[in-house]
Amino acid sequence: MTDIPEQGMAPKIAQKSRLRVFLDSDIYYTFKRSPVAVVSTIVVLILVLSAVFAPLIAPTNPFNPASLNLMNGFTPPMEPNAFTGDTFFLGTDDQGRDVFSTILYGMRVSLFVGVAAVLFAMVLGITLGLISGYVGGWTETIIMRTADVQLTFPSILVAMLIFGIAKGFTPVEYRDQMAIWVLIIAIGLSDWVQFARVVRGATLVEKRKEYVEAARLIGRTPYAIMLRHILPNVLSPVLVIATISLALAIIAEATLSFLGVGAPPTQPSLGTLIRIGQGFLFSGEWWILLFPAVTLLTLALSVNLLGDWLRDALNPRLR
Amino acid sequence: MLAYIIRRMGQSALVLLIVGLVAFSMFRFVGDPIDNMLGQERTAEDIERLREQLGLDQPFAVQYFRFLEGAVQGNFGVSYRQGRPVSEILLERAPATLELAAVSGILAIVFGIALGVFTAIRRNGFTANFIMSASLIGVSLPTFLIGILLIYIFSVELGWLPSFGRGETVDIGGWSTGFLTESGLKALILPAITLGLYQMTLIMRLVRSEMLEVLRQDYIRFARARGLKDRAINFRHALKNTMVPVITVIGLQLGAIIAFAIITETVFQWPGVGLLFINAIQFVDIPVMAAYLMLISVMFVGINLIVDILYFFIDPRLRVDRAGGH
Amino acid sequence: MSRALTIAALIAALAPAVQAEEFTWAETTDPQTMDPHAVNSAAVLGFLNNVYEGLVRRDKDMTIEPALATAWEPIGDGEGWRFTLREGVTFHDGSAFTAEDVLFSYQRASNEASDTRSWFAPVSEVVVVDDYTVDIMTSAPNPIFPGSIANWMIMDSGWAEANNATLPDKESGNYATLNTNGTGAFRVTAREPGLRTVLEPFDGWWGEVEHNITRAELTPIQNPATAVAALLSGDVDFINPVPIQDVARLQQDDDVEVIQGIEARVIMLGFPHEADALKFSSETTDTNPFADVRVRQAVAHAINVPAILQTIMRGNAEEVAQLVSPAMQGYSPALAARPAYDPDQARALLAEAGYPDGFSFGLKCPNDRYLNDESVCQAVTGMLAQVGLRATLDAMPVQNYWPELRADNYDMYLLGWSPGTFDAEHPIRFLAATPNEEKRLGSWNFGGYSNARVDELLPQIQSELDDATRQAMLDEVAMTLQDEMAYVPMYVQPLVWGTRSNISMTQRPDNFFILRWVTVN
Amino acid sequence: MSDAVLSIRNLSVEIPTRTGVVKPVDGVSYDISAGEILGVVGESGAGKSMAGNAVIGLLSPPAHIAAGEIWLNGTRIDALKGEAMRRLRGKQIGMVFQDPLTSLNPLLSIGDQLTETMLTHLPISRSEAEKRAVAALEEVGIPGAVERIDSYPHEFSGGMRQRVVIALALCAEPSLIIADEPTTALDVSVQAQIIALLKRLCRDRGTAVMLITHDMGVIAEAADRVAVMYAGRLAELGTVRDVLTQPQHPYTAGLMASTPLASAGKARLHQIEGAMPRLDNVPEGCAFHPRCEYAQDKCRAAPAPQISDSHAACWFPLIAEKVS
Repeated sequence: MTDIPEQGMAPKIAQKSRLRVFLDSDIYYTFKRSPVAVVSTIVVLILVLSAVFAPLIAPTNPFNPASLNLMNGFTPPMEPNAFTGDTFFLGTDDQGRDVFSTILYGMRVSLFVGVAAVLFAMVLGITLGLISGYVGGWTETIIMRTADVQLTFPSILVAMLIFGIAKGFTPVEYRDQMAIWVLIIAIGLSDWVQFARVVRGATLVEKRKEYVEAARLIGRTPYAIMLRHILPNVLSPVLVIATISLALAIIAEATLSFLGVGAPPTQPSLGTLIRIGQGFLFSGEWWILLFPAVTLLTLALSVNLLGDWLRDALNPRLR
Repeated sequence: MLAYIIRRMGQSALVLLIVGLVAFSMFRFVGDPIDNMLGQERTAEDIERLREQLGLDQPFAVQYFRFLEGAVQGNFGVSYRQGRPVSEILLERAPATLELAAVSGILAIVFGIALGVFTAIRRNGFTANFIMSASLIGVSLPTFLIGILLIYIFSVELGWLPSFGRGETVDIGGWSTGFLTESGLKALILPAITLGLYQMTLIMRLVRSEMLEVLRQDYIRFARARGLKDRAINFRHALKNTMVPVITVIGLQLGAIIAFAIITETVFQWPGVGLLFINAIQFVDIPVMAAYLMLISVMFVGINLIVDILYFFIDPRLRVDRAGGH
Repeated sequence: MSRALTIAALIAALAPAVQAEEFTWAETTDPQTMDPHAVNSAAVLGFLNNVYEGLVRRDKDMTIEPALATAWEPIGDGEGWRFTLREGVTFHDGSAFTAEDVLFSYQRASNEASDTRSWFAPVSEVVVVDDYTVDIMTSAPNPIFPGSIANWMIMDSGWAEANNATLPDKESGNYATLNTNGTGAFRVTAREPGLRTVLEPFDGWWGEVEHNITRAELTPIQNPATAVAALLSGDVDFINPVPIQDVARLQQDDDVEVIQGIEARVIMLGFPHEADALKFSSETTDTNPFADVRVRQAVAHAINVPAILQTIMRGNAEEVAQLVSPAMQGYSPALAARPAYDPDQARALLAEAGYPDGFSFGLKCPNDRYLNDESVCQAVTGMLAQVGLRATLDAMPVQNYWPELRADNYDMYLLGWSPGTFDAEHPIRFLAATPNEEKRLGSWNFGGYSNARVDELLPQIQSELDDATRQAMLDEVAMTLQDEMAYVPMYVQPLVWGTRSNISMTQRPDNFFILRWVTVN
Repeated sequence: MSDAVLSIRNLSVEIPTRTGVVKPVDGVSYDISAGEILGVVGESGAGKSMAGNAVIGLLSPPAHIAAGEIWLNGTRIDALKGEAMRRLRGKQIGMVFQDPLTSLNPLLSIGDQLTETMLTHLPISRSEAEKRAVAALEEVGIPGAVERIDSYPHEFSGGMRQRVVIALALCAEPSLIIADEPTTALDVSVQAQIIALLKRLCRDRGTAVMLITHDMGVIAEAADRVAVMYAGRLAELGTVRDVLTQPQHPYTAGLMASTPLASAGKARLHQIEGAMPRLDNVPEGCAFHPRCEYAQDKCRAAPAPQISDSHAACWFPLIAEKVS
């Protein structure tokens, strides 16, 4: 009595455009209904776009030292500088850099580091999670034991260790360019465990399902099975973790910068800007700290809120 | 259970060994301690002589082996900077960090669980939603910034609480405690909040999501169907089951608290091992750095062990040697 | 109103009785040892100046004045110096100070295990004439010797022997690392390294007491923002240093005062004189442009020092054209002018040297050594970029910085130099002399600058007794260094201290904090 | 109605969704008397469990009772809220869930769970509750109840756990038991034992039972009367004998024909064409008409009639001969 194809809307769905499908989906429906989700998405979009198009939006390029005029230093927001008469929307920092421009460019660095670190952690975590879940045995033991060891060690220390080691192995002349990549690897490496655990758990469940068994029986390689069959099933928890990790990575970058192992001051990230700005908290140049801090807060908060909403909407079991 | 603990100990020893190796390999890149130990008027000859004395001219493996040899006997060497046995310095500093971590940990656990349960039970209430959103602010700002802002508001502007240090301490059998003096307690407030806030948010969110998960379970529905009181369902049935996964994470978070104390201690000049570590990095005090990392790993391993043992008490399914079966 | 006044008066009357003479202060670093001969660093010597004393000491204006010696005179034609010791001086533990202690302290401080050994390089022998007379013989005439031993502190020989601390041990430490027994105005009553050090006045001190302190406590606070917060909230009475940017804010606060002075430390840029090629250039990899004096001059003209002082230093520093500040002995007033800020001339000089489009290179900089060092380097990077000198800035903590410089991993670097002797000879010996391991010359001359005439003049300067002749030679060296632009001196780092306004104290230009000049009002 | 333990009248449950209101239970009425077992049967999604949840007041929001009345022992309970409803649960209405593996709290011993339930509802001392707990376990046939009282759920097999669940549902002596697929998750060999146990206990105590199942075999075995549900509506209601041997609703007939037990000896099982409609897409008129081989225009136009004289909600009830 149940072997007949389901009646109803199924044939219609196939004809709809992908956009239509998305607009009709439950996700989009709950999304529309949640003002928090809508607002945070808009904020994230604005911030990401303005970071991506920073060279077009920013009045100056703060990464080009030749364009700076030191005499513009410490200009308050919207007030003309006492020496040069120049006015800056959000003021200038100690180097005479336009704070608005540094925030846009700094966000670029922060987002780049954050996204790249999360992608790195994701690829690493998913790969190791899939392998250990699917292959099992010694491979699994080694991978998951490593994960346990790393979990017992707080991410910030892991990142510091990796940063130290990587710095030592990098040839001196490349160190400056490498700083950002080292940062990405350091944060990414301290973050993969979560992905691996979730993916491994899901793989263990999926692997026993009949369709995977069937795929194996018709001779699909393990690689194809993992990629085509298991991976799509673990994407939604991975998406949620990735979102939350992104916020964490941005904060981690800021913290590492505070400890002096972050982005170089000539190419400041939001974290570096905050580190620089906190030195001016008592001196009255509040804008050097406040604006980057508010930007960081807004960015991290929106991403977090989005992740939170995604978690509820997709309702995965985050184990 | 004994066999289990012994196996865990074995694994822990391995972890320690690895941590030691990693830690040690890091030191080569932190910098050179020599310049800090010699004054402005040193010569290249002085540098060579000191390097030899400290064994820094030896290959890395030899240095590591020497370190392990000493560490096994509880001897972590002598601090380059202070010229005193490292174990003595660590013991002197440990109470400050442990007291701070304990207070922050308790704050984080108590408020984290309470708020997590509250937001899970009232999952659609206004207050719960507000707490959930507000809690995100706590994880969206770097810890150091929160600390600096707290100092600015409560010490500089309002003048209510001290801006740094531990206040007055009382020495009880080698353990210096800040719990017994008013200034000691006052000095604890800001650092403890700074340190505990992030972990509190994490625990709260975890408790909430686990609790929501548990509240969906059949046995909770069954408990409701038996007409049990809400309080019994939420706290006796749901919370207990929620705690099983939460305890692991809390264990890890306690470890993280001790590690994150590095930042809080730097901001508040809290005289604990974290500040010692940061200072050691600055002065390339290798013995202190190595001992700190070992100490931290030992603590983590210990915490994990305690967590594992706690499981035996909470989850009867793990008590396999208990009579029964089918 | 009158009631408020009464209460105020009451508080004023009560307060001093309770705590007014208790004094707390914070510095960035804790003195790493209590042994005056183990480590030659400002943090240690500055602090121990309150506990131990030398034969001579420096007054508020840095002039040498009697301390444990009441008088000194040259022996013969400069074979040495005879010091007459103060009688009736006792150490903190009550034992008497005699010539034996001076001899012991010489042996201890000049030992291989001691970091202060280089002070005694000119000394051939120390002879105890009687209990209160000591002859210090030098291998060559040494007119500045008394001034060079102001930080050589005298330790009690009996105490050191009894406690098995006859030699300093900075590797594993000994009794003297944690304990003190000096003759100074204060004695250490509690020492918790890295946490706090407590001082109390020494009742048996020989000098006249100016301070009114009953107890003083030093706490190291590493984070400058925390230190400023502690001063503003009244948790400490004094901090050193005050971050430059916070000076204005502290000045506005009625409860806090800022004491400013010019430090002895000159901040300069250094070059790889000996290198064959640049190490961090993307295109100029086969030659070393900085070997050309015109390039070095271009650097000097490209840097807008007044702008750096105006913004980053907030008007708290002064520009300088020599390796020493004007306050030092032997400074050459005639050579006070810095090369003018002139980007056009810089470009012209570069073109003349064959680099019309400039070149790229690496600039190394510490980020926790000098006041706002990293900001200054950033500004320098920007200014150099404007004339086509495209620097890649690599700023790092000081513990990584020195090894990097020793390994010649730089194309240009930032250096600060404070002459320990307060004499212009000092930087010549360490920075300008051709590096020579055996003669202990040029040990901080990373770039290997070498000029035969400077090398020739240095020993003459060291032994010349006539002030005018000596000054002429110093002038000549200063002129040579300026002409060859061996270094590009930029400014003299300011000293900025912050105190609560009820504290009065004297700031000494060497940045030593002398507790006996402090009064709590 | 007056002697019925449970009386449901025109019960409708609604769930508002983005595409409109869904009615998983739509105008259902039936009674259960003391000691009687009413089997509620239907495919998944037919609304049979939803009705049970509505009775015990455990509909998960946003599902809610939109219309109709529920009477328990002469008291109307559909409008009871929070605390008042809680007092009823366990005390007057017991419930048995499908999966005994997940119905028991893994962290509490079964003794704890039993005494806790009794102490919540009965004015007895703890020691008395513990005594009764042992008795309850013995009653459901747990061997060595005295020793097993402190055991944890994972130490029991599936069948034993379901016995524990039944003991829990009955321990406060409710007058109505809602058993929602109590045997579905169990091994076939154990199913019959559990059904027999349930039957015996309820008979002995005079407890009314709402036995929700999709398994006609279980109905035949245990129930006195049967209610057939289709797409949220009651299709047929009658004694087991009548419904099983002479189904009047074409759906029931199809259902019977597709059940191995009822069609024993037949060459091949019958199949009902199509599937039950999604609840947001229930057709006009009689919900079954698109699949009904006897459907007429009237079936397409007007909703099926209320169950009255005949025991089927059908415009054209089958007569006995039509059952092929």
